[in-house]
Amino acid sequence: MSVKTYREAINEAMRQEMAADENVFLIGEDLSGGFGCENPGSMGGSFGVTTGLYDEFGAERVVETPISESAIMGAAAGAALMGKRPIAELMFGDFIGVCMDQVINQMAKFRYMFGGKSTCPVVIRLAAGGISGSGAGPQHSQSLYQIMTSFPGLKVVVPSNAYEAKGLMISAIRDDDPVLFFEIKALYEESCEVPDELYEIPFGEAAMPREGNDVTVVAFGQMVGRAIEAVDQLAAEGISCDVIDPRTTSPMDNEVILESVESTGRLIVVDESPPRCGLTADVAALAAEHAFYSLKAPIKQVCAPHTPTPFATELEMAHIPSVEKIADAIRDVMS
Amino acid sequence: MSVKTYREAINEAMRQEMAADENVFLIGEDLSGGFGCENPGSMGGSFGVTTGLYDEFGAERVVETPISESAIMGAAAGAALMGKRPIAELMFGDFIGVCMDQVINQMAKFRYMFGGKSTCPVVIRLAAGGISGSGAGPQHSQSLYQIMTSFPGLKVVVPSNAYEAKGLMISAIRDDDPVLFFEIKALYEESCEVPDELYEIPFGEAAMPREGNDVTVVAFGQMVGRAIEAVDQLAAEGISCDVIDPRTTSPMDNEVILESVESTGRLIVVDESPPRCGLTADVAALAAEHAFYSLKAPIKQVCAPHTPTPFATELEMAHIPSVEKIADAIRDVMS
Amino acid sequence: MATSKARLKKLGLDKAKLISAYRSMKTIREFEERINTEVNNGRLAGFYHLYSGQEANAAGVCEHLGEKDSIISTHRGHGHCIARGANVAEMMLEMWGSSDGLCKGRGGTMHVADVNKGILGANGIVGGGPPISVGAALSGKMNKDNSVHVSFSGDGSVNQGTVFEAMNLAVVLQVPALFVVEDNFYGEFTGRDYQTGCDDLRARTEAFGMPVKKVDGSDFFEVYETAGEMIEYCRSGKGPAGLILEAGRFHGHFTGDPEPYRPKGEVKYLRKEKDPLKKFAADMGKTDALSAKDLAQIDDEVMALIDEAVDAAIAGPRWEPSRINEDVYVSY
Amino acid sequence: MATSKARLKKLGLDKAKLISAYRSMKTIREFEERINTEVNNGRLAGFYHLYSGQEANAAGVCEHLGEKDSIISTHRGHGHCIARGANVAEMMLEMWGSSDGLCKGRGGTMHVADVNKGILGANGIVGGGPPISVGAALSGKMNKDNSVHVSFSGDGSVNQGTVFEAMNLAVVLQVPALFVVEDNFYGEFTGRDYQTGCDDLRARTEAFGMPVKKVDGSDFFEVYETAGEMIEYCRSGKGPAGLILEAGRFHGHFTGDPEPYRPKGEVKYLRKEKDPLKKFAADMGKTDALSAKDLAQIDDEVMALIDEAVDAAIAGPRWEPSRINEDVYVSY
Ligand SMILES: Cc1ncc(C[n+]2csc(CCOP(=O)(O)OP(=O)(O)O)c2C)c(N)n1
Ligand SMILES: Cc1ncc(C[n+]2csc(CCOP(=O)(O)OP(=O)(O)O)c2C)c(N)n1
Ligand SMILES: [Mg+2]
Ligand SMILES: [Mg+2]
Repeated sequence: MSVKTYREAINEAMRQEMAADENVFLIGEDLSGGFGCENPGSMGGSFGVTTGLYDEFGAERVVETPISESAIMGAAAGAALMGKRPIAELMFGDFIGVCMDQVINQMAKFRYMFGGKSTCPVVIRLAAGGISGSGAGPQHSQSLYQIMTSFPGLKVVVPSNAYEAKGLMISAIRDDDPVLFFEIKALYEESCEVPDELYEIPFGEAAMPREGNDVTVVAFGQMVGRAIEAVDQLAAEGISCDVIDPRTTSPMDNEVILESVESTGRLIVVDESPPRCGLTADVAALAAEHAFYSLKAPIKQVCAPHTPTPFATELEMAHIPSVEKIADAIRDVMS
Repeated sequence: MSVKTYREAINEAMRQEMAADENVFLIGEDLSGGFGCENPGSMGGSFGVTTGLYDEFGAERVVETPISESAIMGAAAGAALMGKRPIAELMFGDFIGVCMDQVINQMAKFRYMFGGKSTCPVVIRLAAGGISGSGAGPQHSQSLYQIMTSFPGLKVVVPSNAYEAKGLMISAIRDDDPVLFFEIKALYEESCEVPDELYEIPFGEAAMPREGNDVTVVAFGQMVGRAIEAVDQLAAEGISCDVIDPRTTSPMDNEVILESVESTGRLIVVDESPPRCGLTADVAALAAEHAFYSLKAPIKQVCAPHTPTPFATELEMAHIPSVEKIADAIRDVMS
Repeated sequence: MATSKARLKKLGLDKAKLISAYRSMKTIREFEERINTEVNNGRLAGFYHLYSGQEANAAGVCEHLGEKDSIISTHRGHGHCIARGANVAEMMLEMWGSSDGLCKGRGGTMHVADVNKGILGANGIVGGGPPISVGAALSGKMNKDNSVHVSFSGDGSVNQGTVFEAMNLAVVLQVPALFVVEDNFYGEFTGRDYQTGCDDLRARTEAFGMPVKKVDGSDFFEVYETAGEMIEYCRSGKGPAGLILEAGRFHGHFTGDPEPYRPKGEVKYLRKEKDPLKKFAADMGKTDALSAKDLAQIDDEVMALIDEAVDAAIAGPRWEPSRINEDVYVSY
Repeated sequence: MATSKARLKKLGLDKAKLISAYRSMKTIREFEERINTEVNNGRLAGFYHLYSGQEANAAGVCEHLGEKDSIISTHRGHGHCIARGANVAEMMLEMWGSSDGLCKGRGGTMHVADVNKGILGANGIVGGGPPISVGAALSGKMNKDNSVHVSFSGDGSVNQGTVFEAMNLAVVLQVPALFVVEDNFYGEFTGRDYQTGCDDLRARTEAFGMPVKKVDGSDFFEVYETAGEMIEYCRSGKGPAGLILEAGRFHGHFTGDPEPYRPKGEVKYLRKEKDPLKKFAADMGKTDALSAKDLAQIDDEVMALIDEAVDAAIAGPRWEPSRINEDVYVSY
């Protein structure tokens, strides 16, 4: 056990799994840098997550590619059908638009449409979400896990801290289905205690970082930390909340959410994506159907406005739900 | 006024708008057929929707392309930025995976990220949805309007009959934003009275084909007809329902939905897509937040199971919500 | 090129191999013609992209493939799958959507697959296959198993961005991927010369950095010879290669296509002069490599196989709708 | 090629045009260097892809463009936008995210655009631009206005499927689209020779069915001459064309890139031997077309412009967060 950043935790999970299983390999752009020029391996990925893996495993296991995301995703799918366990990096998750077909129409559907006779164990890594003050702009800030959650056949992982990131990455690599692993860019530098050894966090099991009686707060990714902060503030006002971090959005731990809502009677759902057809609506609808008779107050969705992520700092900050907004929503359903 | 099919209604809308505005043009694959071989214009589109337009407007206004959807969508976006009003056909809506970026990251974001100074009046036509017994299979049956509804900057249209199809297509062509026009394949042959002249149906205004007191049924596209059928059957059992057809999912007519729920106190939402992060959840969450105190029963979502659309007839029929399933859900919330 | 005894010898085509090749082509033909008949007589619903006329492409390539090799196919996929050894009876069950079908009836005509046999699937997305084939080839390279991985694409599909990306990636990674382009003159209802802007598709493909050859796809021996060369090139570790095969389709783009875009008499001409089976049979006559009796016997066996398969498919077990959720990891 | 008076004359580069070209390049250089400084000194947040070293590409192409023409750019877009005439003060406001910015501060560095001036935007998606440019060219062809539409792409981007599709579509539709590929040896941290499998990118591009030339992008006159030729080709209705311009970037891929992947001394060499501004100035000295004083005066004007722009940007009006919903058609 030692303190590791979110970035280091993902790196360690990949390194340990690559060492344990020679079928695991990485494929993507600039995973190590320096190919076709000086010092291969000198960069370690656009976000530093793949640092050192080229040095340890070489070019056969860290496969550098041209800027051709459809070919990358297709190649991962094909290698997986043949028994490999590729980890394909998309860099910014926003780029999925150029290779969506390989994910939604190919890998997602293979197992089902091929009669359950084949598996496609691909992990796709996507850096996601806004960072307040980063100025990454409209095409480099989206957190598209809600989109991918819509597609049957995909599993979708959204770790909210370094401990989760490692355990979920290990589960993702060992999983026989295509897994979209969303890395929250704003969390790369965040750290916590992370076991040194290999461990799995099973899919479909939520975490509950805070327990309380009055309100259930379900939050995703970057919003988990903010929800915890809001809830901790509200303790002073005598409001106590469950905070639920689903960790995987597909499959999702409906039971824990429903149990909590049944006990608190109030639900807030928080995500940094815009509101339409999103996870906040998804969880709200779940409760409105299956925990209806326990509900004491309207279900509140706290999310981004229905706009692209703007560049200007003031707007970017306003786009991502703040601790205050979450706290206000909780107060609202308590009044 | 005369009886026209859904297909004819769309065709007529395009023809009349092309005649009225020389900036309107079509671009896509096999819109007319016969290019580079015999009898250009002899096919009239993969679903017959563009029949006759080549004969009337020629190759300059009916632009045939290679099988290159990213280039088609990009070209439409570029022409639109320059002042044209392209109608780009995607054929099966499932193909959006190969050109998603041009839609979600380019056209959707131009107006906002370019400071509100430019418009991108593209209409994208997508044939959508399952047809019971068609055997179109997993990659040719999806109705992805829920996905596109998620993206700020896109407008999304889902006409449920020929009258709507014509009026909404005319509004789509005249709209200054990118519009995804989902054509429900199962409805192409359905017909009703459609005015011969040009008329607009404004976006964000729902239709209410049935009015009642007990339950609000919101249904999309192909499901509108089935919802009406279910509701008409239930009249015999003394149950009366509002049926709401939002017609456009972005913008969506929240007011009409909420007013209805406030008066009935019960809500069923019906769509043929799988359940996660879909329109059924979106509408349910809307009501659970803004009409909570009127609700008398759990909000039911009637939708496809969380699977790709299977080929086998029995499974395909089970995938698309049936009249019976809708009726059962209504009975359920009444009991 | 006229086929001679000497040529057969040079190509290593002994009697067993010739029988295998002819059986493969004949099975494809009868499978497709029967589908067409069943659609026309109303016993089979849906739309089907038939491969009749292009049989030598699939057979000429797949006859070279071994256990570790793979193929990936297109919307017009029945022929490739049969040539690669898919179970024909199970394929027919699949056409009818039986739960005993090769894909349990869930995929249907456009998704016939048997990954364990190296058939990575027909594919409903134009250009969907080649990137996946590059991944299969990458895995072969990693395994150092001398395997070759073949993607089939149509002349229309080669303008899809995914196909270009796949070719470049294959060259960059130097993987054993063979890109077979089947030129049947049309993509849907549009002529190839309209869709592909350049005058020379072979040269454009070669410009990606791999050798590409083009031959007459109606001639099994031409295909077999050149495919053999290109496959050998890939197998020996030299990187990817391309092969363009020209052969027209006897049917429309799909069953029910009225084909107003085709020149009058084109299909008649193709059936008369460019029928891969007729040409093969004629070559057998000329070289005495297989007798008329040999061929007739195969014909009979194939007919019987198809007849039985159709009967079994029509009588095949159907799905219980409540089991729709199986084989997706999670159900709601 | 050494530049002579005769050559300037042949190219039609009179004094006014030379001043315009130099001012354009100098403005780009100072804009970029100043951004770099402001990032380093902490007054500007975010990451920026700087264009220093490639100025002659943008200027040499854009100096040929008129009112009806358009360009579309990349993530490394400041230079193209300046060369095409974007308002520099408004661009600087955009860098700081001011509500008075060219895009009201909503787009930022990667989305600088001014569609009314024919600047269809910098673009954060590699390969996003060329398909859009083909559409602009199609509209030009429909309008019969003899316009030309230029897309800029990097050497890394040319392997993106969208770029191939755009090139083929442009050839099929015979539209006036010029595909400019800026070869600065790297895509991010990877060398171009690794990413592009073939040995000859020019030939590969030409194989799509259009003429393509390659010249030294550090030499304004080379770029200007060949760009002129290619633009004239497009303008005259002959269809699309390509132009590959080789010029290294002086900075990292983005501000803050430690650049361990570049050979020692490469940037030093580029700055010394391949600086488009130095080379231009030297040519002016040789030909006496512009005097040292002329150049110094432009330098001063540009410096003043940039200084003012930065001051104004830092002091520029900021957004009221509640107005975040403006300019999206619907708000929730
Ligand atoms: C991405 C995508 N775009 C369009 C289609 C529709 N479509 C199916 S087959 C086809 C033509 C393919 O032509 P070609 O590659 O020559 O194959 P052929 O049908 O001639 O065998 C088209 C456009 C599709 N299935 N997928
Ligand atoms: C679709 C997509 N993939 C990857 C990236 C990340 N990315 C940004 S710039 C770049 C390199 C581009 O190289 P090149 O085209 O040579 O342009 P240069 O940076 O050299 O000007 C990459 C990979 C992106 N922005 N979009
Ligand atoms: Mg074809
Ligand atoms: Mg570059």
